[in-house]
Amino acid sequence: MQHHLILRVITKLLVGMIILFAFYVQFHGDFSPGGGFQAGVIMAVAFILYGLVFGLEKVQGVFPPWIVHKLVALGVLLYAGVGVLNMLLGYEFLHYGSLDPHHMSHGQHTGIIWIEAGVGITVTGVMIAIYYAFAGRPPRLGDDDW
Amino acid sequence: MTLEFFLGHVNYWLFIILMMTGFYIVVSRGNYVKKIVGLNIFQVAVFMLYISIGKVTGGTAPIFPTDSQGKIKVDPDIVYSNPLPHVLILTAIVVGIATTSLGLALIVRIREEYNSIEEDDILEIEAAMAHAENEEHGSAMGGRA
Amino acid sequence: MATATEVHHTALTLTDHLPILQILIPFCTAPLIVFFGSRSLAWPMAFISSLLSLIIATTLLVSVSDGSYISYHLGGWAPPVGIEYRVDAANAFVLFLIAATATVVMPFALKSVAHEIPKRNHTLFYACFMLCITGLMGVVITGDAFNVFVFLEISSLSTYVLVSQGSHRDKRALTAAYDYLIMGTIGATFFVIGIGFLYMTTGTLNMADMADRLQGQGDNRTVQAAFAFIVVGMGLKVAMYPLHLWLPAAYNYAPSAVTTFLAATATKAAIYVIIRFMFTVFQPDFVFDTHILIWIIGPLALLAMFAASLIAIFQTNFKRMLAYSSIAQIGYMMLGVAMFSTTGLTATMVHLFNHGITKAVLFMGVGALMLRAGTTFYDRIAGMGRVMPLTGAAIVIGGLSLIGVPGTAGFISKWVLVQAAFEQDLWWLALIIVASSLLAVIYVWRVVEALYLQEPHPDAIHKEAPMLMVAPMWVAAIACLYFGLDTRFILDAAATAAEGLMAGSAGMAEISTAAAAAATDH
Amino acid sequence: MIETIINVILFAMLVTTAFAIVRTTRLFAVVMLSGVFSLLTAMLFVTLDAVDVAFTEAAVGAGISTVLMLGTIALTTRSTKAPTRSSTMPLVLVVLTGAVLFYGTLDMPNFGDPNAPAQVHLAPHYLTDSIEEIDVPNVVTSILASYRGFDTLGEVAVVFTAGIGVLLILSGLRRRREEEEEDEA
Repeated sequence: MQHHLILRVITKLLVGMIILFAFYVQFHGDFSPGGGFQAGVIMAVAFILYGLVFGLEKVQGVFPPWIVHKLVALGVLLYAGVGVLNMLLGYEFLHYGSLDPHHMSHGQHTGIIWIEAGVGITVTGVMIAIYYAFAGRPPRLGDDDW
Repeated sequence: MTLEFFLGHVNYWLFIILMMTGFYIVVSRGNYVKKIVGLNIFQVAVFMLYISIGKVTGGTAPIFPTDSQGKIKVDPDIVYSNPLPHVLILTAIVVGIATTSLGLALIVRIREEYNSIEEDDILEIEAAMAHAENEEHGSAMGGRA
Repeated sequence: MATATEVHHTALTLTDHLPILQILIPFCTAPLIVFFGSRSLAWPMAFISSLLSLIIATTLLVSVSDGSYISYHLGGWAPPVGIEYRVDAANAFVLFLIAATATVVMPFALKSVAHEIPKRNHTLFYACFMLCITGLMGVVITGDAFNVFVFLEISSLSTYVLVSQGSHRDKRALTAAYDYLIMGTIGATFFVIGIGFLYMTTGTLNMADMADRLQGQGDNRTVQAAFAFIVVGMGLKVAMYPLHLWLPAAYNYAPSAVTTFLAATATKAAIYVIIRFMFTVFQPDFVFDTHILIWIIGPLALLAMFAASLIAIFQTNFKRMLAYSSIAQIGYMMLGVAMFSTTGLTATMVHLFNHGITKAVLFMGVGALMLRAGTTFYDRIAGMGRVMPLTGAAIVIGGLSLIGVPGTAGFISKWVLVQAAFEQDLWWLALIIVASSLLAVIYVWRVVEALYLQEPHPDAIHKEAPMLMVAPMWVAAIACLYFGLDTRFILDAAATAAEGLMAGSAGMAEISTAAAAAATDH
Repeated sequence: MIETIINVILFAMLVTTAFAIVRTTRLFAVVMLSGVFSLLTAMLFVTLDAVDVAFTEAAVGAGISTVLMLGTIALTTRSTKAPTRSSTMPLVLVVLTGAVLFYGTLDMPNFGDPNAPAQVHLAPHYLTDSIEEIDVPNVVTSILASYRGFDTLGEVAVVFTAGIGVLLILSGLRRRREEEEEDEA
């Protein structure tokens, strides 16, 4: 897996920018299109691109599979955890208003930020995990067969 | 059929054409990858139908304008399209990609085991397997070994 | 609005949260299993969580047994703005079946899974199993039409994966899973089309609100098309004849524990959804006016009872025979619906439960035979009843219940079904039901013959199955006998459920009374 | 007027792409065309005011699923066989389904009708009360994350299921040093 120099340099630059964009989409979802799901996909694309250019071992060195698997579960737990916290505060499951009972809409904001983070984490993890699973198989077609 | 009725419904009919094209690919093509592509087209066409339910003539995307401090400006003159179908379809798109990725993973494994992803070949292999089993364990018509 | 709720808010107690906990406990178990990633913890966590689900489901069933319903507002948003969970006698009954099956199957799974699936997959397998339970219960408990779709997909996707895990024994599990995935997705998409059409005519997604707004819209062609798509879409999930093509392969090649759980619950949850839409959303009047029950569902149910039973008779494999018998039994349930009476629906609900426990016994028996004989072809399980007396006896009890011999659970449901036929003076229908039971005698006899009247195959391991497999099998077998003798509990619960369904929707009564109360306050 | 013309052109392209997918036997071309189909769909969604959906469809349909399908082709095969079976049965099935769908459209409200039930029942609540109740400018986010937040939790669960499903089918859960040796045991 030794691609062209220019490709590698540009990839390194791009990966940073893609991650930055993912964070923008994640946290600007309240004001413009986007949110946890889209951000997660974009974030995963950064790592997939890195893997395509530098090889599976390299990207798994940066982001080992076992961490990916933990993240996949962590996102779901974070989302459900917000709901459980609402229940502990004496309100319905996912009633974010309970996070700030004196100013319901503030509570809603806090809740939405946390659950969107949960969505983002799980989606990033799952997309990368799926990429690892597919890329870990020996290919049938060589580069010239296309 | 009045012209108004026709113009108000013609895009539903176009969605149906797209849906049925996708559905046709699923039921008529034997290649497993192509079936998944057909399924995607079928689903995406259904999504179009949903999104069109939410459209209001002269409406705009359901995002409120904000002032410089991020406060929402309420402007009664703006007509917004219905955001609910958008939310449903966001969920449905995610469900679609989840199904696609599982289907593709299965295809990869099927290719490894059967050395083909064509329905015809696989049915042939499975028929041979069933035949061999019947030879071994007694014929299917009530005979017993 | 915001301040008002704050002032009057009284903290909810654990009892108020039961409907969501029913889903939340298995739901959270799945990511927790993956998060800890420990093979030794996966099974205990799954088992404890199933047990807790069963306790909650029992509590819910008892608290709605008087015909009332519990409404839980997710996110604190009153329906129809938010999503509502609505537990009444009908779905509490199905929830109980799912939770009970999960709890019984779990101990059985420990040995069976260890035998049939490679070790490295165990952790994720149990996570997937929990997701499947979550999905099925979520489909049943919800009062929101789109939420049904979301949880349906959770259960379907996990089912495809669970079925594919049989590939470590037979590669045909992969194509079975793939075919199921294609048909299941077509079914789900049809269902989504139906919901979309309903949303178009009503502007809401809450089932009770939909029901209110569909009143008097019986000749609306969009509503009629929606009905068709929902019934066909769900019919694919039910494996309603002739939409059953995915079922034999999926049941046959899936790991035994998976087949046991699916056969006892998955199709039942889908039947519940069909009934719920027919009677609560579309209302009994609409369903009656379309004549679909008499002209389509009824005949197809009869066809299923005979065609599938005949195919079952000619099978050479015990597991595959049971799969075809399931298709035939689904015919009985649909026949109860097609009779369109309280007794008919009671028969459906009772059979839902009784067939669930019956098939649980039989498929657990299959799993035990698989462990010792390696396969379930009749010539290979020959004589195993003699070397595995406990397993053999449990299979015989399950078989008798499948036929509907008096004293077993299976008899009760067929008895109620025959009663429903007599109520409408359909004596020929009663004869047909008895005739199709005779077909069951033949296919069950073939199993008994193989198990007891032949010499054991030399390749089989001549040893009783481990206690962890035999015990759950016997719990289910004793349930088959117990519910055949003491019929009060199940019959009462099913009758309450059926009466509630035949009465149509309770509507958004709670909201309107709350609004009325608020109006008088001012 | 411009909008109508754009819509007509988009539809023409969508239908052409779909028909091309039916006929093409090279899988690489099929996958590329399906990516094109998704992009065109995303554009259609923009004209229908669904910007969030368009964004997602572009990222998912044209992005991730194209990548996954290319990966699958690399692991399997690059062309399909010509269909050998008769196409009458599928055609009958499709025409029948299409006919029921068409029948269903006959009583639908006109496209864009501001008085359609979908527009007058719940939508006004979301579009007016969400300002006070949630105070987020993007109403789609309000509904997605709060009013119907439980659906979104279910959606995350679906993604989670797909993730562990693909792992189960293709590789299994690997821990740090634990490798295949013990699988044989």
